[in-house]
Amino acid sequence: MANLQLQDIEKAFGSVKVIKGVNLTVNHGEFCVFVGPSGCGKSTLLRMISGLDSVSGGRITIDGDLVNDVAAADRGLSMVFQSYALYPHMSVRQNLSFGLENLNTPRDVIKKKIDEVATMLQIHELLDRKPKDLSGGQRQRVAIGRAVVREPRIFLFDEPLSNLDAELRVDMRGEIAQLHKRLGNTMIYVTHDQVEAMTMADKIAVLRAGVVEQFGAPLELYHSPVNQFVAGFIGSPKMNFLNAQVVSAANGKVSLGAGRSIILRSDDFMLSDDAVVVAGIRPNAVRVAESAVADFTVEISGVERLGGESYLYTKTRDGSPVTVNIQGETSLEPGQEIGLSVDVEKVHLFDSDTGATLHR
Amino acid sequence: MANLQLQDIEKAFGSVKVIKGVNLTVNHGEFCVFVGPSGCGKSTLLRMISGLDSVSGGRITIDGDLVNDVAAADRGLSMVFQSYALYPHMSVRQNLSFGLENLNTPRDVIKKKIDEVATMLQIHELLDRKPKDLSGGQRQRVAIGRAVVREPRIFLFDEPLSNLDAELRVDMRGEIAQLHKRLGNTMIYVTHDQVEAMTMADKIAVLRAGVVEQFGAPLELYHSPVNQFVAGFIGSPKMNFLNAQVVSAANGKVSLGAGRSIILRSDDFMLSDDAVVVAGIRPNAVRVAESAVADFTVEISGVERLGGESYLYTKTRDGSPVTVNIQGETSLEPGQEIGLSVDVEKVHLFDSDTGATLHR
Amino acid sequence: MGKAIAFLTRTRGSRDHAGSRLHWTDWFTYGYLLLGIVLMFGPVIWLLMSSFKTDAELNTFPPRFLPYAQEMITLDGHTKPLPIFTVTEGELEGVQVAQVRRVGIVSQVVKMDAPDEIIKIKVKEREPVEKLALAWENYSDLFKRFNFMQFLWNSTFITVISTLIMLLVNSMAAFALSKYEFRGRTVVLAMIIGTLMIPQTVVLVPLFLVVREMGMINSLWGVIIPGAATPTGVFLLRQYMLTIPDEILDAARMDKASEWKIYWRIILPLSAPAIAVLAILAIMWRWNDFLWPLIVLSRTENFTLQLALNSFQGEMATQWSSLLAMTVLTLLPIAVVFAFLQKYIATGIASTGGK
Amino acid sequence: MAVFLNSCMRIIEIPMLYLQQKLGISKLAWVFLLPNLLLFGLFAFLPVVLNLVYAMTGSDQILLEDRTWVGMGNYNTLLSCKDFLDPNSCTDDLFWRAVYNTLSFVLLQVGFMVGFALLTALILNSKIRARGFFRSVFFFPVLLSPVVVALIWKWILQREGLANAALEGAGFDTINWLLDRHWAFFWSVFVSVWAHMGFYTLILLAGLQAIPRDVYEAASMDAATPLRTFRRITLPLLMPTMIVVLVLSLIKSVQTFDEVYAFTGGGPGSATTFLIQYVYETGFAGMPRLFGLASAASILLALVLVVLTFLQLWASRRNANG
Amino acid sequence: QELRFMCSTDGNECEVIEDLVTRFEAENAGVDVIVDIVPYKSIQENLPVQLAAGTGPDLAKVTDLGGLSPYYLDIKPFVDADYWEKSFGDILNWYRKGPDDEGLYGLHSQLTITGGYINRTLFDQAEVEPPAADATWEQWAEAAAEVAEATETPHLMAMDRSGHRIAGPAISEGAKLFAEDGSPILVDEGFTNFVTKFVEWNNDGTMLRDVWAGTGGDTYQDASQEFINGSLVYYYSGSWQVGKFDSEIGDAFDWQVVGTPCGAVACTGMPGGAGIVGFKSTKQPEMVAKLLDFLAREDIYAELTARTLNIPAHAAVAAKGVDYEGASAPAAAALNAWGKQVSTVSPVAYAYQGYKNNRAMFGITMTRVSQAIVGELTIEEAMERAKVDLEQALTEVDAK
Ligand SMILES: Nc1ncnc2c1ncn2[C@@H]1O[C@H](COP(=O)(O)OP(=O)(O)OP(=O)(O)O)[C@@H](O)[C@H]1O
Ligand SMILES: Nc1ncnc2c1ncn2[C@@H]1O[C@H](COP(=O)(O)OP(=O)(O)OP(=O)(O)O)[C@@H](O)[C@H]1O
Ligand SMILES: O=P(O)(O)OC[C@H](O)CO
Ligand SMILES: [Mg+2]
Ligand SMILES: [Mg+2]
Repeated sequence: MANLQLQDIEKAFGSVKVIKGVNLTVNHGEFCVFVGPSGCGKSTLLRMISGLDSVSGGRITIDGDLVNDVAAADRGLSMVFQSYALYPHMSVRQNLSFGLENLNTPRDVIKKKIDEVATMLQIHELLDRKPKDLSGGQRQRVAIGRAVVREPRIFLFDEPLSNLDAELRVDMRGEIAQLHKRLGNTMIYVTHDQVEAMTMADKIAVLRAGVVEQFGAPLELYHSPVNQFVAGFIGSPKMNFLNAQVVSAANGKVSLGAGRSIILRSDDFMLSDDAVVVAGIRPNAVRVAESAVADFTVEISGVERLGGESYLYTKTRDGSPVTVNIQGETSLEPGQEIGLSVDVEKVHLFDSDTGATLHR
Repeated sequence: MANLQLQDIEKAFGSVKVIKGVNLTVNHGEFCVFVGPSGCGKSTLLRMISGLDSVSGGRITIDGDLVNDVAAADRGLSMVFQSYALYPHMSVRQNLSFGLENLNTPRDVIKKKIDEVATMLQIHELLDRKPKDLSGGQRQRVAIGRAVVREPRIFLFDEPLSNLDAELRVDMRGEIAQLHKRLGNTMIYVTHDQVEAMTMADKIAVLRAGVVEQFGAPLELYHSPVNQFVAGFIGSPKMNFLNAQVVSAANGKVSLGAGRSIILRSDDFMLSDDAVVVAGIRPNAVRVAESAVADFTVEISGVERLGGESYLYTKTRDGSPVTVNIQGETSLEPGQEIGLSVDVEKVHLFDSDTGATLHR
Repeated sequence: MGKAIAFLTRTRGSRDHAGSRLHWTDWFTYGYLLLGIVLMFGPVIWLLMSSFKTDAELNTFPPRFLPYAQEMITLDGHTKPLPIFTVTEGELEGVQVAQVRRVGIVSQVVKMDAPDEIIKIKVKEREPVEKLALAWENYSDLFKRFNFMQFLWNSTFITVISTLIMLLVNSMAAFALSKYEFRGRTVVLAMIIGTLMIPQTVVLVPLFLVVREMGMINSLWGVIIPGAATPTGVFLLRQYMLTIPDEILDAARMDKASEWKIYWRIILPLSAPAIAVLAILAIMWRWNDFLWPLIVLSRTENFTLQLALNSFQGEMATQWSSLLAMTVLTLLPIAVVFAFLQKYIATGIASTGGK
Repeated sequence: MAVFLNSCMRIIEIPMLYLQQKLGISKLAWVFLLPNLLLFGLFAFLPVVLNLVYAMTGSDQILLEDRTWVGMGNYNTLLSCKDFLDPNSCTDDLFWRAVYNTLSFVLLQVGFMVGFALLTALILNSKIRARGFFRSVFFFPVLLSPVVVALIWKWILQREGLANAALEGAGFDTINWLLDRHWAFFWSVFVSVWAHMGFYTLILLAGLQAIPRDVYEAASMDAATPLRTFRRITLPLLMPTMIVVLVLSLIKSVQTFDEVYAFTGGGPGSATTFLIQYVYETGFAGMPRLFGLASAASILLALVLVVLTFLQLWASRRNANG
Repeated sequence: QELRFMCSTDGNECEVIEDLVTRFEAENAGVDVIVDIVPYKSIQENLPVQLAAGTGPDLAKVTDLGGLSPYYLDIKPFVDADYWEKSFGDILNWYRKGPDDEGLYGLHSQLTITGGYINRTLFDQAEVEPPAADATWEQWAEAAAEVAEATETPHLMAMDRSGHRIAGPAISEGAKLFAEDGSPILVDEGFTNFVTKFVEWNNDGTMLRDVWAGTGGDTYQDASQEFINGSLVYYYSGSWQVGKFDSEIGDAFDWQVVGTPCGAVACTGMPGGAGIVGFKSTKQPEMVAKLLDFLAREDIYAELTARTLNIPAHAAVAAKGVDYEGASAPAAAALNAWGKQVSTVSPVAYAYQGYKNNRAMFGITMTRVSQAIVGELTIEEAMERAKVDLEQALTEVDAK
C-alpha cells in the first residue's frame, strides 16, 4: 500500500562500492522483482530499503516521506531474509507470532492468523518445533510465514522459494500472488527463478554489479531488452549470441558468423554495411532444419532430455555455442552435424562493443 | 569411485520417524539425484550417508564395507551442506584450503587447486573475504568449492545451486558434470530443480515421506512413473490429473471427467468396464483445439506468459485444474472457454485408490 | 593426543555414530573424570565428613576419614558412663575393659563382668574402642546458638535481590556494548575492564566511605547495591553476546520489535548459557561474600550466614567443628541452585536457525 | 515468576519505547548503559578514583581529610631500589619479594588453570554420562570459602596428613610440604588452581555452547583431525570467551590472596607472599595501617595488569585474525 | 534506649557478658543492650574504620587497647574513679593515650599471661622431673629433649607465632624494647640475643619449626593442635588456652602450667588480654559508663572471670581468689597457676603491653624473625630491617 522511491542510492562496504547509484520507483501496489547475477547487490538493496543497512548515498522515500533515518522497525515493512534468520530459541509458532505481539495484536487474532499462515505454508504439524528440528525448506517456509503474517505496507522477499520443491513452489507462488491481490500492498521480490520473475512481476528490475540495467514489465524485458546483458539474463535457456556482420544494411541482410546470410525482415537498422554486430537468438527461435534450408550448420556437443522438451547444445563452425530448444524428445546424439534455421523475426542485434540493443 | 549401498535405512528423531526403510544402491561412478517434497528426508539421508547422523536402523556399506560405525571424517566423502556451514572465522581461501591441509597436501598443490576452484566458481576476487561479507550466492559457491576442492570417493550435494542465478546455475551444472566426468566418482545430489535432476542424473530417486517411491533413469521416471506421485513430481509444469472412467476396457475407451470419451490406442488395460481411474496428462500433451475436435472444454482461470512459452491455467467443468503449456505467446485471456484435445498416446492411467500406475 | 582431542572436541552429533565399544579415548575421559572426582570432590566429601567430627577428633593426628567417638558403657556402681578400651599387652591382652580413671601413666580399669574390681594397667597398654559417631550436635548447636533463620533470610534476600539487579543491569549494559556502535563505547569498556584491575581489598575503605555517604551502612542495601555493581558480569556477557548473529536482531527489527523487546526476548534467551553462568557466579559471590558485609553490617540482626559462620573465628582460636558444620549448611543452598542452573549452560543454540 | 517478570518487562518497555523514538537507536545505547553506569560509577569506579587519591597521602588515619598529602612519596618508597632484581637492596624489600613471587605465581597459575579449565570444559562438553553431576564435581571447590579451602589442603599436606600417608604407603620418605619454599610455592599454585578452575571451566562451557554445531560437521566432512579441529575451529571460535577467561584469570591471579593467605600465610618466610598480601598487611591487618603505601602498591599492580591485559588482547586478536 | 555492644570471642566470653548484661537491663529499666557477636576480624580490621567514619557501636570488646584509644569514651565523670583506680591500677594505663592521660576508658575483662604448658604425662612416662620454676630455656630444652627421646614424641617445644609471645622471653633475656626516653626501639642486644637463640632452636629441631617457618607475614599461628595430640612436650603459649585444653585433651593426658623460663635478667611472660570500652561517638555516654561500671562491680567481675575461665585483673577479686566453679580440676589448677604468674611480670612487659603502637612492633617481629629462621635474611639483616620498619611505621603514625 505504498509507493517506494529510490534516488541515487549508493552503498559501499569499506572501499568496496556495491551499489552504484540506483534509481527506481515502485508504485503503490506493484509487484516488483529484482533479478541479477549472484553478488550484484540485490540483498543489499533490500536491506537498505528495509532500513537494516544505512545508505552511503542517495534518498529512499516511502509514500513521499524520506526514510533514510527512520529505524527499520518504524518503516512498516516486512522481510523474508535470504538466510531466514529465524529466532532459534522460539518454536515455529512463536517465530510467527512475535511480530504480531509487537503490534499488540489480541491473542485470538494472533491465533487465527497463525492458523491461516500455517495452512497456507503447509506447516501445521511443525508449529511446536524449534527451527533446528526443521528441514531447509520447512525453515524457509517459516521465514515466509513470519513476514506474511503481518500486513505491512511493503513486503520484501529475498529468494523466498529457493529451497522448495517444484510443486510447493508453484503453490507458494500462487499464495503469494493471492496475498498480493488481497492486501494490495507493494512487494519487492528477489529471485533467480525465471518462471517466478516472469509470472509474478508487474515489473522486473535487472541489476548488474550495483546498477539497474533495465526496469520494466516482464515481457517488455523479454522482447525488448535494452542490451545484451538483459537479453541474456531474461529467458531460459539463455539467448544464443552469434557474431554477425551486416551484409547489406539496406536489405536488412546480415551474415551470421559461420553460415549464410539471413535477411532480417525489418530493414531500418541504423547500420552501415559491414558493421560487426552481435546477433541474439533465443533457443526456441532456432529449429533443426534440412541442410538445404538451414541458415547454418552446427555440431552437437551435448543433448539434454527433460522429458517434455530437450536441449541441444551445439557449436557453430567458428566455435560459438548455440543452444536449441526442441519440444518433446529427440534422437539426435552428440557428434552429429545438423543444420539450423533461424526465426528471423526473433533475432536481436546488439552493438558488439557496448552490448546495447540496436533498434530496428 | 565407490559403490554405495543403503539397506533398510531408518531414522527417527525422538518419536518422529523420518526415514522409513530406504534401500538403494548407487553404483560406482553413478550420478544419483534425490528429489522429493520439502521435508521428505533428503538431507537426513545425506547426513546419514556422510556419517554426521547415526542411522536408527539398517546398514550403510561403501564398497562393500559396513560403515555404520565409521566416523564421518574417515568415510572419505565430501559434502555441500544445504546451510553451507562455512567456517565463519576463516577467509574464503582458508575455507577452501582447510580440507586439503587436513590431508597434508603440499602448499603449492593447495594453491593451485584453490586457484582452479576459484576460477570454476568465479570467486577469485572474494578469496580474502570472510563469509559474512559475501552474498548468499557467493557463500553457496564457496560451500561448493570446499567440497569439490578435494577429490573424495563420493560427493554429496545438498541443493548446491539453489541460490544461484540461472546463468551461473547452468555454468555450475556444466562444471559439476565435467568434474564428475573427470574424477569418475560417485555423486549424490539433492535438488528441487527439474532441469538439474533430469539433465545431470544417471538415476533419480524420488522420495516421499521417508520412502523411496521410484529409483531409475530420468526418462524412465518421466515416461513410466510407478505411481501418480512420481508422475506428478517429475516434469514441470506438473502433470494434470483428471478423474476418468473406463467406458470400454476392450476398446481402450475412457471417459474423462467432464468431456467426451477418448480412445487410448493401447487396449490391454487389465480393467473392468466402468472402473474409476485417474488419467494423467502432462501440460504439453494437451493442445488448444477447435471445439469441434476438442476432447473437453475448459475455462481459463489464469495465463502466465514467460516469453518463450505460456501456461494456461484452466478448469474443467467438474472443477479439476488443467494446465496447458503453449509454445510462444498467446492472446487467450482468463474467462474464455476453450476446447482442449489430448495426445492420447501420452495419457497415463492411475488407480484412483492407490495411485499406482495402471500398465498397458 | 590427537585422538584424545578428537574425543574431546567431538560434538553430540558426531558422537552418535560411534559404536558401543569403548575406545581408549573413552578410557582417558573417564579416567580424567575419575581423577576429577577424587581430586576435586574428595576433599569436599572429606569436609562433609569432618563437619560431623568433634573438635577433639578434628585435631587428631593422623586425620581419619570417618568420624569416630570412643565407646562408652554404664556399669553398676559407677554413676558416669565409662570409656571402653582394649588392652594390648600383658595378661589381659585382647580383653575389653572400662576405664574408671587415669592417674598419670596409670590407668585404672575394670572388667565388664566385674565392675568393682579395679585393675591397674599402663596407659600405653590400652587402646580406645571406637565406633562411628556423627556429631550432630555440631549442627544442632548452630540452631541453638543463634538466630539461624534470620541469617538465612538476610543472606537469601541479599543474594536474590543483588543477583537479580546485577543480571538485569549487567546484561543491559552488555547488550549496549556488544550490539550497538556508538561513540564512547571503547571508553566505557576500558573503564569497566580497568576497574577490574584494582584489587577489591584496597577499594574496601573508599567504598565504605561512599556507602556511608549514601547512608547505607548497617543496611542490607549497603551489601546489595555495591555487590550488583561488579564489572565482571558486563565483560563476561558482552563477550558472549558478540557471538549472537546480528541477523537475528535484524529479523526482530523487521518484526517491529522495540529495542527493549529485542533485549529481553531475543538477546536474553540467546545468552542463556552465559546468563546461567553469571547467575551461578553472582549467587555464589553474594552468598559467600564475607569481607564487604563484614564492614557494612555490624549488627546481629542483619548478619548474613557468612558473618555468622566467621564469628567462630576468634582471635586465638577457631571452633572448627561449628565452622565446618556451618560451611556445609551454607553450601547446601548454592549446591542446589547450581544443580538447577547448570542445565541452562548446555542450552546453547546448536544451530542458528538460518543458513 | 515468569509471568511476573514478563509483565515487569512489558512495563519497562513503555518508557524505553518512548526513549527509543525520542533519542534514536544510537543514543538508546546510553539508556541501556545508564543503570549500570550509575551503579558501577558510584560503587566501583568512584572508589577506584578515591584510591588514586589515597595513594598520594600518608599517615595512619582513615578518613581522607585527616591524612597528609605526600604526593609521589609512597611511590618513591616502593620504587627505590639499588638493584631491582635484588629485593634486599630495596627500601621496601617485602614489596619486591611479593612482586617476584607474584610474577612467577601468575605465570604458572594462569597457564595451568586455563589449560586444565579448557581440558575440563571440553570433556564436560562431550557426550558423557551424568554430565550435570560431573559439572558440579568440578565446580564444587569454587563454592568453598577460602578459609575452608585452605583448611582442607592443610589437612592433606600437614606433617601427618593424607599426602604423607600416601607417600609412606608407597614407601617414600615423607615431605614437610609447607616448610619447603619450593613445595609451598607449588602447592599454593595447585590449591589456587584447584579452587578456581571450576569457575573458568563454567565460563568456557558456556562459550563452547555458542559454537555452531554445523561448523564441526563441516570440519569432520573436511576430514579434519581432532587436533586440527581443536586448533582451527574450536579455539578461534571460542576466542571471545577465551578472552574473558584469560583476562579474568590473569587479573584474579595477580590478585590472589585469600586462600593462599589462609593456606601458607605467605610463608615459609616470604616464599608465597604475593602482592595483595603485601597490600593487605601493609594497609589493613598490620599496625600502623600504611594505607597510602598499600594504595600506591595496588595502583602499580593495576598498571602492570593493564599492560599485561592489553598484551593479551593484542595477542588474541592477532591470533583470531591470523 | 539501645546500646550496641560489639563482641568477638575465643570462648564463651560474649555469651557470659550477654547474660550479665541481662541483669544490667533488669536493673535499668528501658535500657536495651544488644550484644553483636562478630568475627574477630571485624574488631581487628573494621572497627577502626567504622570508628573513624563515625558509624561504630556504643561499646566493644577490643584487643588493640592502645591503638583505638583516640576513640574511647572517658567514663571518669560518670563513675567512682577511686574504685576503678584501686581495682585495676596500672592496667588502666593500657587504655590511655599517653603518660599524661588520666581518663578511665576500659574494663579489662580478660587478663592473659603468656607462659609454658607441659605434657605432664610424658614427663612421667619418661620419668623425667620437670625443671623448677627458675629453670632457664636451655634447661627446659634439655628436659624436653630427654622426654621426647624416651617417649618417642616427635616434637620438643613450640612457641606460638606471635610478636607478643616472643616478647616475654626476650625481655627475660634483657630486651628493653624502649629507650631511656620511652621511645620504642624494639631491637637491642637482649632482643637480638634471644632471637639468635630462637632461630637456632628452630633450626636444630628444638622448636617445632612449622609454627614460625610455616607461614609468613603477620599471620598468627599456634601449636595447640600438636599439644592436644600429645605430640609436643613443651608448649609456650598463654593462659587463654586453658579452656580449650580442658575440653579437648580431656582424659588423654595430664598437662600443667609451668610459667615462663628464665633468661639473663628475668623470668617474665607478657600480660595481655582484651577489655570492654565505650566510644565517644555514643549518644548515651552515661548509660555506657553505667554498664561498664556495672561490669566492674566486684561480684559481677568475679562471676565473669569465673565463668569465662580467665585470670582476674581486678585487685580485690584477685586477692580473694576465684572459684572456678564449673571448671574441671585440671583447668582450675591451671588457672590458679596462671594467677600466680601475674606477680612475676616485669615492668617492661607491662609497658610493652601498654604501648599503643605495640601491634606494629609485634608484626615487625613476626615477619623479620621468620625470615631469619627460613634463611631469607641473616639475623643481623633481620634486626636491621626490623629497626627500619619500626622507624617507617612511627613516622607514619606521627604524620598527622
Ligand atoms: N531434530 C529433528 N526432530 C524432529 N524432526 C526432524 C528433526 N530434524 C529434521 N526433522 C524432520 O525430518 C524430516 C526430514 O528432514 P530433512 O531435512 O531430511 O528434509 P529434506 O528432505 O532435506 O527437506 P528440504 O527439501 O526442505 O530440505 C522433516 O520433516 C523435518 O521436519
Ligand atoms: N560486508 C561486506 N563487505 C564487503 N563486501 C560485501 C559485504 N557484504 C556484501 N558484500 C558484497 O556486496 C555485493 C552484493 O551483495 P548482495 O548480498 O547484495 O548480493 P546479492 O545480489 O543478494 O547476491 P545473491 O544473489 O548471491 O544473494 C556482493 O558482491 C558481496 O560480495
Ligand atoms: O599476639 P596476639 O595477637 O596473640 O595477642 C596477644 C593477646 O594480647 C593475648 O591476650
Ligand atoms: Mg542475496
Ligand atoms: Mg534438506
